[in-house]
Amino acid sequence: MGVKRWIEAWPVYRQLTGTDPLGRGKAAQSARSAGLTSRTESADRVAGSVCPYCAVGCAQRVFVKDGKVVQIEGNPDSPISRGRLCPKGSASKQLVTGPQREQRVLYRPPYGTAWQELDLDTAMDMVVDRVLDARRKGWQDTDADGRPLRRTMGLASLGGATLDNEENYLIKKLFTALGALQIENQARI
Amino acid sequence: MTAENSFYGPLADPAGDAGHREHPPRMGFFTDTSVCIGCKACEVACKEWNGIPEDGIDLLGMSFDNTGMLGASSWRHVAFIEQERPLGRQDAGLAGLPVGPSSTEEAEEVVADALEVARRGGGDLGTAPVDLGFPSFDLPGAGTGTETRTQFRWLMSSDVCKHCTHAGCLDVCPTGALFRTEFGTVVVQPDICNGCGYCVSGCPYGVIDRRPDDGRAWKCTMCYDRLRDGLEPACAKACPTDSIQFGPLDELRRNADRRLAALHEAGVTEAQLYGRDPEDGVGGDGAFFLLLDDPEVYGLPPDPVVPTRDLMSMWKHAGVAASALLAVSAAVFVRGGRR
Amino acid sequence: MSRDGAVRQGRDGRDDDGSRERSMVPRATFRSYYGRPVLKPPVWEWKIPAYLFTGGLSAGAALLAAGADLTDRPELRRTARVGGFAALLASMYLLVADLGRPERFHHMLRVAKPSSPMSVGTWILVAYGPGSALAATAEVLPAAVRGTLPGRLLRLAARPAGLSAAVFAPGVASYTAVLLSQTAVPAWHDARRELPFVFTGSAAASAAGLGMLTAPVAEAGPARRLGAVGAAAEIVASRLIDRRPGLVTQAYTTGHPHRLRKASEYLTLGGAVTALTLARRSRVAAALGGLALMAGSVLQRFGTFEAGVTSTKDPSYVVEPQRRRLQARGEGRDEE
Amino acid sequence: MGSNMAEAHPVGFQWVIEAKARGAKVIHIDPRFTRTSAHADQHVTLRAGTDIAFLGGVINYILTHDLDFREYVRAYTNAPFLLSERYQDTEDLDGLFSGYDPQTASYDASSWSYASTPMEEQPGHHLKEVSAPYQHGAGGPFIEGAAGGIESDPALEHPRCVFQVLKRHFSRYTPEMVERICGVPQELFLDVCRAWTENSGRERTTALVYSVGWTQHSVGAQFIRAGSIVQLLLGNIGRPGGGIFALRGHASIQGSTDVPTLFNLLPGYLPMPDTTHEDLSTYLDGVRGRGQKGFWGAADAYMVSLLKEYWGDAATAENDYCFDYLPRINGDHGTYRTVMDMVDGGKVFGYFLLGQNPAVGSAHGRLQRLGMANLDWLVVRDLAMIESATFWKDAPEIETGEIVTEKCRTEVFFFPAASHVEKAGTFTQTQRMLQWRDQAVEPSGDQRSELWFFHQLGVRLKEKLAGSTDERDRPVLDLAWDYETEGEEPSPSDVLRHINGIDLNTGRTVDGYLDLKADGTTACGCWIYSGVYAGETNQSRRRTSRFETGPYDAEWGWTWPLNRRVLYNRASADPQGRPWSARKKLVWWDAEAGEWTGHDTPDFEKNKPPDYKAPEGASGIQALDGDDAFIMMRDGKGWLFAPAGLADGPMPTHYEPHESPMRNLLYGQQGNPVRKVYGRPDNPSNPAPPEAHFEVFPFVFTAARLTEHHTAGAMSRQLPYLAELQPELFVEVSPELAVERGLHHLDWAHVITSRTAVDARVVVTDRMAPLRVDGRVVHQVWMPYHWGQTGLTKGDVVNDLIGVVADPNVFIQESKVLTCDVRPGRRPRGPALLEYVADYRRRAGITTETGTRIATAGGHVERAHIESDRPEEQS
Repeated sequence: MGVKRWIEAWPVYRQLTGTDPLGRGKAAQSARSAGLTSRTESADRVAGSVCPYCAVGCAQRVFVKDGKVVQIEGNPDSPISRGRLCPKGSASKQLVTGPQREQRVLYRPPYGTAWQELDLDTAMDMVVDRVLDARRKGWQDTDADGRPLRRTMGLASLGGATLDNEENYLIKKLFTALGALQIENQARI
Repeated sequence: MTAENSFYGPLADPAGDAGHREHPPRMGFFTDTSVCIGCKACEVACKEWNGIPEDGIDLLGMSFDNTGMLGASSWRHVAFIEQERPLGRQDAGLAGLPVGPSSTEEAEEVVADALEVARRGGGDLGTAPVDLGFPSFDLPGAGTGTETRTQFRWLMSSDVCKHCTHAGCLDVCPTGALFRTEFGTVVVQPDICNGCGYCVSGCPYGVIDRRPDDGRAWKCTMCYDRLRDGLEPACAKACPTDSIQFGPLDELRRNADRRLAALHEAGVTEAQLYGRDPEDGVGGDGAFFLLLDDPEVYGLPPDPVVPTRDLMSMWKHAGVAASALLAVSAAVFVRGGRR
Repeated sequence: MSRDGAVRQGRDGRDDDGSRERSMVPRATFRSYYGRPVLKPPVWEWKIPAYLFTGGLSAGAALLAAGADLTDRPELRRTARVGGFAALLASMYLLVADLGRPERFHHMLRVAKPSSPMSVGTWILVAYGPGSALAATAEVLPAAVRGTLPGRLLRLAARPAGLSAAVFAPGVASYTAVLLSQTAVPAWHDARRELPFVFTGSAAASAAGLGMLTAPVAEAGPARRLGAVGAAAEIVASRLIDRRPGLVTQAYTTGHPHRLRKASEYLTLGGAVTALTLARRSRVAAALGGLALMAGSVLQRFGTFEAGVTSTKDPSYVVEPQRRRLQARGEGRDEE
Repeated sequence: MGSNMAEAHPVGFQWVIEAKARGAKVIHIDPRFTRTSAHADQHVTLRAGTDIAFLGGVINYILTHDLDFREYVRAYTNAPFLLSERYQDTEDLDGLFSGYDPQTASYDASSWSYASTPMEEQPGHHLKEVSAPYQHGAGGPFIEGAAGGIESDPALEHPRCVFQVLKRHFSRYTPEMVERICGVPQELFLDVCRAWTENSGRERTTALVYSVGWTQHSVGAQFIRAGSIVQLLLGNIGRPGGGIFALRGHASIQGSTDVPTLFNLLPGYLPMPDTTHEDLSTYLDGVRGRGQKGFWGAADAYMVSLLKEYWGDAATAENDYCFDYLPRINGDHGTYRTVMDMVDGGKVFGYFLLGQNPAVGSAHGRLQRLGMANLDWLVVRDLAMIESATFWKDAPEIETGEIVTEKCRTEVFFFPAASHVEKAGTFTQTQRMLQWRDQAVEPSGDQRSELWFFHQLGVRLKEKLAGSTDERDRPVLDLAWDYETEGEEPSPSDVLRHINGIDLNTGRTVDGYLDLKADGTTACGCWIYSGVYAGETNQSRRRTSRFETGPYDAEWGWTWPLNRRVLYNRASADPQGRPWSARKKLVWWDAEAGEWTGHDTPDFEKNKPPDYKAPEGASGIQALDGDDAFIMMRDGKGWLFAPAGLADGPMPTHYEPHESPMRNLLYGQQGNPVRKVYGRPDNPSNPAPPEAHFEVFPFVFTAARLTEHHTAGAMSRQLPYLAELQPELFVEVSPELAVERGLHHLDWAHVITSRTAVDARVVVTDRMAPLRVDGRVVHQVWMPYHWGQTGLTKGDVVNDLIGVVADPNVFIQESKVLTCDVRPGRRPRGPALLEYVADYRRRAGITTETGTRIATAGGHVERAHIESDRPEEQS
């Protein structure tokens, strides 16, 4: 039985008995090739997304399997991009899954010569303290004429233009409440 | 199901010839280089889908081409050609500018000279890193000092495996790793290939190559896995301007004929189809092109022929030689007789 | 200088100093993509031309051994059988070691493809190998085994085995020519008519050289004659290649391949002349002549191989003939 | 013009290719031949920074040949309006407009107003300092009393009417002058004029595309104004196939201005209050003006709703909806000013970099790094390690000894960020379309979204300050911060709901900004985005396939305002509401139904008939007539002449770039007389005529992107598939310049400015061509700017070559044109580099004052505007 199957799987046998005597097609196909499917078909789910590079706003489909991104490609339904992507958009999977992605909070103390790892929670608290400190040091209540300023010049921020609207909204809202003015964005660059 | 033209000549149904019954229509690429914007999305989309390794971060000086050639790790390659001639009725706006002679030839010389001393003469481009170093040569643009350039065009073209009707690589493969699929395409099966390297020399286009650290031969599969699920190949899917069109070959050929006529009408008389003709030396390409200059300008052979064309003749000569050897071997003993 | 920028400015041909010997055609006469090759140079390195030699040697030796067996020349038979099998073993090693994935060498047996000379060659070797092995084993049986039943059976089988090897040997000697010719490599493909004769001649000459080297003068007469005839065939066929019209011939007639093949020709010629003269009397001369023939064969294989590699690295060898062909066809059409 | 669309927006370029296949003619006007030019029917090589001279020539061509779309111009632009008698043109003042003050290098714009809507005189200095024009955004500045009817001459013949003023202003922009200034041969220029005008009118429209090739100039805003004037004159605004397309460079850079993280703006282009705004009503008066037309009339509803969203229940009518909680601006607080303050020390203590890499990506990278090295602390949030986080160990200044790791005090926090697939949210793309991204996977390790980070920061700050009695902490404590969360992660869709706006009586989302109230019953984070969550449905998440919708694909994403795809599309119909032509119909008046209808959402009140005349005394929306197509403008018209709102003149005027090898051939005034200069030792300028020694930096330099990389490279240089496609920094030179300077293809060269020198490989190419400018040959040099000292491919930082000088309207730096020298071989390394550049400065006689004597009209070179003159921050 086993031998029979083995013989039948032998391409030479298939050449002699099948439709492909020259052994250049059907007979030479391996079991792996015969069972091949695309990995997008076997994905667990597909998320609708948008390319993070330029501002054309090409629609992307993000294929996910076992909690990992296995493919990112254009969404043909989009009236903007019609499913197409440029080289950067096409490299999106590498962008999000590549080894260049940092995983841990890193900390460089004053005068330090190397990065240290830092716990996220601790780092957040340290930033809170520093924000309040810088805010206090740069605080201005009024100008020379006594007109209210109610602001701090001790803090600044520069955001990239790949931030979501919701994120920008919270950034501006929080900083404004803190009295921080120098909240800027790539949009001015 | 071998046909009369199994090895050479027009062959209507290569998949059927390879034993596939009730197969889908032959699928192919039509690359219309007249709308290629040289963005290289095809190269990246291909690499992302097929998980192909990076093949050298080297500046080549071939205009914006830093891939150089198709190879084991570059299954799409965008060529860039700067030329001192007009594109159809395009006006490059050089008239009246204080320009001297063109530099395109000198730039080509610099690259060509550097390639000559590379290990595989540049044939490793697309497969392995090629560092051209920092050549220093005669002053570029020196020319004879009298001419001024008045015309210019910049051609871009995405090259790919041709998936020939008669594929040299497939014919010579001794393991059956290379096979013709039900779509009429030519694919290497990585679970089979033992890296004999024969296909590399069998290809008249210089497409397939062996990956040094991996030992196996690799080339475009026309995304065989995607095709099986009814998807289009990654490069065609990504191509922003639809320069790379994918579909049933018959349909693509009709599109190409229309496009060619339209371009000729629009004054782009230099447009020509390449690999479209089923009567050519490889029986027509499954991936064919609309070019704006002669094929060799893009690094393509002008009139490729599948080596298998001469199969019978070669074996005939070998047979004569073998017979002669046998005869002579016998003869040298006959004269001496038994000792 | 043409307006379209495609035709390069003329430049001097390269001097023949070995390092920069390409571009026999000034780039002015053809167009290319930055002078980059159109084809991929073969990925094969020294192991393949070495195999071309050992394979030919083994095949020629098998023929010599069979003849010696039938004409009762035991020393020649013994050394040819053993030498031929040793060469076959070397061939096997070279072939497997040259694979990118040596552990998959057996995939060669998956298919039997008439379109693939390598597949055909594999099956020829499969047919050839056992005979060669059996015959050689019979020669080297230790005395202790010779008398046993298996030993006796083996010695009985040696002649049919040797003859079977001899039957397949011409195939082994000649298929490699098709192997090289059925490629897009211009120098190999263009020489497809001559190459089988070069290779079989070279196989005969090398095997004869082995016979001259290892067998006593008295028994080596056929080897000497075979050497002379083989050498003559090799040299004539090789010269025919050099005289082929067209650009591609330059891959053979210039540079490193040219020097290898010139040296090969001298050695082969010398070996042949020795075979017909001094080797008939002097064992030393016979040995030297034999070595010369073998060395000539080695250099012939490397020279041919290198010519092929050279012809892939320079786009002119691809573009120029094809362009000319297209032009001829175009003119033909015009006349119709 | 000013855009390399095929390379910077390849997928968008498919529509150009498609248009071309359908017969459209494509013209590319750019300093070099790019992948865009390769597909253009005509390429025009232009000297970088001379676009206004070129466009001024086009305007002059249109006006002298009467080729404007007269009916459109008369009905929809301010061409007929009469200007004040006090107005004086550049024709009269050698390149200056009336109202210029050389002391402050600013304009009092009051004389630019319409004759019937006079403005009070106002020193320009204040406006310039706060980037006031930018604050007006889409709204335009106020014109007192515009609603009351403006004195006009429908015949367009009155010498003081805008049309005639325009004609006179541009009369010296002749084809000869275009050739002399831009280096564009006259015939070529006239070809463009003919093609543009012949393809515009009733039956045809022409689209104009620009990118940062226009914005990054010291006259950038006026470049765009010039383009707008051409398009208005030819009737190409608000019509299908027409328009001006600003192709923006980043996934949500449009969103970053709509929902701004910019110092002078609040969401929806509401201005940030300044010290003159005593209370909400004075602020609103400033925004709404008095007696003005248009939708800014409802600014009270927008602002009060914003304050309600910010401070929730704490914001009441009694406390002016917490208007006092807003910090006030009183000067330039832009990013470059801030960085200089960092360098100077003692002013800025902490800095957040959120997905931004100024060490490579901002002009004058050196200044950026020196600033960062002089902070108390720095927080960097990014996907991968970037140069701005590692400057303390590998900045170029380490090699020169200017930064010493062990002596650098800045404390640096690096937080890994979540990528676009690891969080949900909206990007706003270049055509104002919001598109929602679903979350595909969870971020790993410490990677978090900005949303998480700032929400957490807010939560922790509130905890920390809880119980504080300090009045300054009230805005934080009262801040409405109760967004829905899942665990620690705030819900982005809930944030978007709040941006959309919520009816506080029902708790449901409002359907659009028309629903917003000024009485505190609605809360809305960004009024222009109102409608994105109409009907409690995330409209930005709509993905109805293009195969299933009409030509305007109205069910894919959501475009502000109110899903209108073409702004001001009322102008696609004639004054009577009929399409200008059947070919070009988009929106029209359906008299039977009594409403505007068409393929797009009409950008007009739905039921206001075309012949509607606003009643006397009306203001705001009510004051718009039926043919006031430009509904956001204070007079309802498209502006050929900007009677207010711009810092540097009511009409575009050709000024030479800050650094130029040329004297201005049109006027005595050399450069933009109002440009922002920062005369500081660490920000030297190359000299430009009439200053001496400009020949030390003889070549024009410009920089831009490559398709294969992304801005500062953090998202591309680290990726093997992109790095291998453009593996090294290079400099493109023409064969002519290569001969002149002895440069070899693929060899090394270095480019030098008064700031620094950078190495690059040479690419000699026919794509670069020298120009003949006023009889002289001018060479241009181009470099991509994506490289820095980390990543798979490394190189010098091109932005280090660039100094800081800015457009006075928007404070965007002039990084698209400067002057330089190019030399073969590599630059000196280490401290020798500093000496090498200093030597160049010596030879060029550069001091802090170089380039800061910006007023040069009338042959008088006025005083230098150097840093020490800057009015001190009052505190």
